[in-house]
Amino acid sequence: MLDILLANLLSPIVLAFALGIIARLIRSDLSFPEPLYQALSIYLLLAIGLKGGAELSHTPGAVVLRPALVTLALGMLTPITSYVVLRKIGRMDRINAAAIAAHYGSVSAVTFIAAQTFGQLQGNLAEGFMPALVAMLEVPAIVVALMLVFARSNHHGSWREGLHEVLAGRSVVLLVGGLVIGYLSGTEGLKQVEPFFVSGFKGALTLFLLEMGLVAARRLRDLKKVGTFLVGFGIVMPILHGSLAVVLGHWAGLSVGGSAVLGAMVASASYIAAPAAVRISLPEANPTLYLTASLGITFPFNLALGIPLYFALAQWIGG
Amino acid sequence: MLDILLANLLSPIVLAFALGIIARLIRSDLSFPEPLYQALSIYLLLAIGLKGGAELSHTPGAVVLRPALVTLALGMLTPITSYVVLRKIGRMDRINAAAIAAHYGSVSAVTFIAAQTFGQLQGNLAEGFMPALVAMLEVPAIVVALMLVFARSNHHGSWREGLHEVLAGRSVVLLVGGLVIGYLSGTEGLKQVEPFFVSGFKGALTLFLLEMGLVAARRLRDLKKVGTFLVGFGIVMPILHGSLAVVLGHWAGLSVGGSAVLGAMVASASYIAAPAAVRISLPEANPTLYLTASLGITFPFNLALGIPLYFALAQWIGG
Amino acid sequence: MLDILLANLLSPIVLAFALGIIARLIRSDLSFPEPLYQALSIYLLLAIGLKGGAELSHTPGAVVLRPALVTLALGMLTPITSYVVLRKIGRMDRINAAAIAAHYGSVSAVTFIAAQTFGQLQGNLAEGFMPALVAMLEVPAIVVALMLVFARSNHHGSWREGLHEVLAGRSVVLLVGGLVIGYLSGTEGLKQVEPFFVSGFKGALTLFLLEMGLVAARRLRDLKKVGTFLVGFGIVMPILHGSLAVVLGHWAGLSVGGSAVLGAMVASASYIAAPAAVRISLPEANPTLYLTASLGITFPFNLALGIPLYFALAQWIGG
Amino acid sequence: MLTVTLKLVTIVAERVLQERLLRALKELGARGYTLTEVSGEGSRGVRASEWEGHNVKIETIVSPEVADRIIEHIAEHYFRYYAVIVYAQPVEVVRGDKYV
Amino acid sequence: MLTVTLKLVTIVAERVLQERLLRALKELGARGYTLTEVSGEGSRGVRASEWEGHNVKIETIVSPEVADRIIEHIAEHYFRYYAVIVYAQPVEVVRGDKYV
Amino acid sequence: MLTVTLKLVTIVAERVLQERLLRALKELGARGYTLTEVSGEGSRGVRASEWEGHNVKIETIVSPEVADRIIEHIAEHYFRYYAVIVYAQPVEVVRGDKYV
Ligand SMILES: Nc1ncnc2c1ncn2[C@@H]1O[C@H](COP(=O)(O)O)[C@@H](O)[C@H]1O
Ligand SMILES: Nc1ncnc2c1ncn2[C@@H]1O[C@H](COP(=O)(O)O)[C@@H](O)[C@H]1O
Ligand SMILES: Nc1ncnc2c1ncn2[C@@H]1O[C@H](COP(=O)(O)O)[C@@H](O)[C@H]1O
Ligand code: NA
Ligand code: NA
Ligand code: NA
Repeated sequence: MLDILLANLLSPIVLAFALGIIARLIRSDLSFPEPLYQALSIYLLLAIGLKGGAELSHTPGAVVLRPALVTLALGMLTPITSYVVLRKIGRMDRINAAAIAAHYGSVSAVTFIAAQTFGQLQGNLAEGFMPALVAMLEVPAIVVALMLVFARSNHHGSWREGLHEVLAGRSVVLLVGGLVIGYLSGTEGLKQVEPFFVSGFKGALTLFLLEMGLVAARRLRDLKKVGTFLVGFGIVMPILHGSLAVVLGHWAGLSVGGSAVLGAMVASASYIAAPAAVRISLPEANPTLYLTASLGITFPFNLALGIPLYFALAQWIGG
Repeated sequence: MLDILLANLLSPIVLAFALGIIARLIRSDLSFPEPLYQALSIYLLLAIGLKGGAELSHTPGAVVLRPALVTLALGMLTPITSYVVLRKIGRMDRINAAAIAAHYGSVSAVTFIAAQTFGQLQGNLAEGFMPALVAMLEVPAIVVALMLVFARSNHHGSWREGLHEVLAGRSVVLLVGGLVIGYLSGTEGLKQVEPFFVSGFKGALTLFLLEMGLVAARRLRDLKKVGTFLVGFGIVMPILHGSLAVVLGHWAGLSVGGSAVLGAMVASASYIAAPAAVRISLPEANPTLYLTASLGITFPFNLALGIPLYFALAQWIGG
Repeated sequence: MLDILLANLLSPIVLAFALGIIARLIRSDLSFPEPLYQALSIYLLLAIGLKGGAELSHTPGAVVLRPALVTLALGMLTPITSYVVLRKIGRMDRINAAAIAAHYGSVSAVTFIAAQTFGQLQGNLAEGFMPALVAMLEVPAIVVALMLVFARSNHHGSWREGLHEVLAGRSVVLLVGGLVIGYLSGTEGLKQVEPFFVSGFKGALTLFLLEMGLVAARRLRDLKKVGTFLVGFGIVMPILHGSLAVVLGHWAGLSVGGSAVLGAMVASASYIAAPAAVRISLPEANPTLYLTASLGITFPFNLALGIPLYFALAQWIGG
Repeated sequence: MLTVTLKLVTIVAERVLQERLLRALKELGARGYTLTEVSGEGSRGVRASEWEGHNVKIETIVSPEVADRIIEHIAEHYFRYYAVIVYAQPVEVVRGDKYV
Repeated sequence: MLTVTLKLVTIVAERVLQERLLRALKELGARGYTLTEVSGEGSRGVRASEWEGHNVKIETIVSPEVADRIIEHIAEHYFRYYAVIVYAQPVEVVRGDKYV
Repeated sequence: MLTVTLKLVTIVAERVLQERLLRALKELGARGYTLTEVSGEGSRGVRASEWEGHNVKIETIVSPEVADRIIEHIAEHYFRYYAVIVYAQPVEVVRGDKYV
């Protein structure tokens, strides 16, 4: 376990994330121009879609079915467990609880990528079709969480605009679009773009995590504002959700790598798709709460400690 | 023929273009930051220049001569045929006819690249020096088309500024500059930058076509405004010009791949160099007409159907 | 010697620099969007840091010690020699002399990269830990040069803000950060990001030098304003400093490639870190003088003639 | 040159509102707008974007009546929950009928 | 602080005109300008760029006479065929002689 | 809608000054600002950046007294050595207390 942890902490992507945080702490003028951030995220999302799609094109449907159902079920369940914990234990008002639940039910693509990459290095390759599961996990939780509010009351925000924001949002379009392109053009098609989308991937991810560190560092300033409960929530909830997902993934027939990556996905909290949808649909929810929790607490936790933990657990169960 | 067509339609670059169009249709917020578009086009133009130049450096002049003369001749002829068709059959006024003729005489570098890439996959490699022909095809048509207006009348727009706009425009500078660098530094020089400029090429092109799809979709809205004649013109004219170029290319000694790529080049309509020059020189021409025709009709047509057509024709003649 | 020179002048990176200058001279609209420039410089600095750090991780400390001490010594000496020459021979006022001395004492990362790349092609590989020396050379000279002013007088500019500007400036953060990441994750870690950060390097550098040409061309316009003395200074001083560094590098045990690269580093003048620090600390210094000298004279000189010269010298001494 | 005095209304808002604001402007009678990507700080520290601080500035030249309508609309719908400011200035334009 | 009232002239135009407009400003007596990349919509939907909607905004502080000259020049040369608007506002500046 | 007239102060300065100017604004009493990346030319041709011509434009809505303080501060500290201009205009805002 300890050597898994160390291997993770000394990987270029985790170190790059740390460099980003440090750069901000020493008030460096290092910053990524916004177009570079956008370019990297377009690239990363399309790349994982393409690879996943090409893989799907030669995977029998039966193999994917059970993992897909498990993923969907978790996508419906985790926003509800999050909501209940926030309301009952955290004594949070309904709106903010639902807003945070939407984030923790949905998924962070970068956490997924980091987990997959970590698995590769450990020799615990996840199934190639995992990106399809990411696409499935992204949307339902946000819908469920918003329903928790809109089902009860007539409400300011716009439910339909929020939904459109997720469904036609760039992360879903790129991921699903990449999956379809990869599926249709197949392994042969992927080979043409391999040097760009596959070989360059980990380096681009390193650069992206440097930027993530710069952004997350700004959220760290707000840690005090959000209170101890939310800090604890941002660490404990991922462990619970992640462990459950590892177990269910194993049960659904995923490999050790696959279950661990599913664990990381389910444990992760969205900070791109969910915030945009929630801001539109639940404008009165406080962004400091949900952004700080997902980006300032859960993301760094998963990146540094969570991912090795889910792998250790998956190994223990399935290895 | 049908399998050539299908192979083309299922290539990652065509699918990426389609994804861009769909993203716009579903009103996704996916968009490329302008600097990314510029970076990709700088990269693509310089890359094809470099490859072409390195190839030229070990090609005997005699081999290039006839294809070059054919290209120049087509660059003078196609704006005139376009102009005559627009005036006589389309009953278009002189200014708009000349503006559109400038676009259809000139060349779209992306169509060229797509054709070349398609040839590679089909095992019908075009000659390595084709990029030099692209550079030759870009400028003359615009000059000829502007002369059709300026020869007759004293005129608002600035002829010299328009010409400078093409000659010193970034697409000519990058293409010709790349050719010269490639030529001077030779195969040895190219090898140093190969992983960046050669291996990454098709992936970068895929990304670029996604963006092209986003842009072209905006032009599709204007299809109704431009009328049936121009829609027909944007499909029939490329077929005629392209077929002529395939035949002449074959006659000039080009391989099957080379003739087909020449066909695609000549069939294509410019949407970067020509619009800038025409806007300056013929401000009273209606941009909706020439941009919609070249970007909304001819580019997608060539990408999806034209390129396989020119290859089928070249095969039939020369194979 | 002549063939070394020719090989250098015909390398893609030097030709790309020339293309940038020419594009500006013919008033082309070619320009790099600022985010692309920033992206490339983030990439290049991080990449050389990573490679250097991975190399350091398996280099015995004893091997690095003497070259490091020599580098530090040169970083203290060269601003002083520059200052004295500017004051005594150039009759320049104290403020401008110190400002220029800060630039010539510090280092241009791009010149370093170009020299290292040139060595690779010549088969005269420099030591892998050279990037660590670049990081060491960047800061001291600026401190020394500012002290020459601040030691004597109470002064407008802010000494501490200027220092923070260098130490937490993005070039130092990326270079040192890259070194640390490379060192901690080692050769194994570097391998993961190799296709992105190592294979793509020379191509990205070519693109960057095209942009450098565009920028340097703007400085060339100011050549007349700065006077003959400064033009001479910008050529002679690098030769003197560079030759001294080659000799000392050889003495410190560096290989032929290593001494030559050290020569190029010491000969080079900063145009990113130093200008920012000097503008804050010595606002009354004239930017036209220091920017034109370092970017308009010394950078092109080193790129085209200086680098082959230092290699020829290193070969002659150590080969 | 014959100039007319109209109102330049400027809105600075968090980016997530861009589409809605532009739609609202059109409905309220604006005939055009100019949009700039800006950043900024005000009383609200954070917004729904990992890119906190990134805002859009929307400028539109309109008649005084339309200006009032726009300001009222924004005050009513957005002031409470969103990071947004709005202000107006008189400007002299030529071709006054282009904007009304 | 002694302030003077001058004119701030703002031009929003399609990007292809940038070079020409800056040259014209200089010739008409402007001593400086500030340029912003913007996008926008108005009465003309399309322009000569695959990047429709991308405009430049040019702001220049000038004396009232120069302001009139600039507005007239633009109305005469660009209103007919190009996507361009121009407007003027009074501004208070210090160091008034810097701008005239 | 109840509007109040305040001052919009605009500063255009070379980028190296950004951090200092924002700090100064806060100290002088500004409650917010909007920042745009711009380029420009004026009487000083060159500045300390390979990116000559790149400036920031900082706009802040403040009370007339704070506006005066800002203009004075900038005139005193930056006019001599740096590329910077500053100007002020009256603007009508709603929620006037937000800015003072
Ligand atoms: N006093 C001000 N002057 C100029 N811009 C402001 C001011 N206050 C707020 N802003 C802008 O309006 C946005 C939203 O303001 P707020 O709702 O106060 O956070 C900020 O991000 C700034 O871009
Ligand atoms: N009413 C308006 N308010 C603000 N900006 C406008 C307005 N009308 C036009 N513009 C800007 O001026 C550009 C050219 O306008 P037009 O010639 O009407 O297409 C547009 O793209 C907008 O950026
Ligand atoms: N007359 C002017 N109108 C608008 N902006 C100006 C003017 N003069 C200077 N500027 C802006 O202020 C910056 C600094 O001006 P300067 O100190 O004159 O070089 C320039 O780069 C321009 O962006
Ligand atoms: Na989750
Ligand atoms: Na053509
Ligand atoms: Na030096």
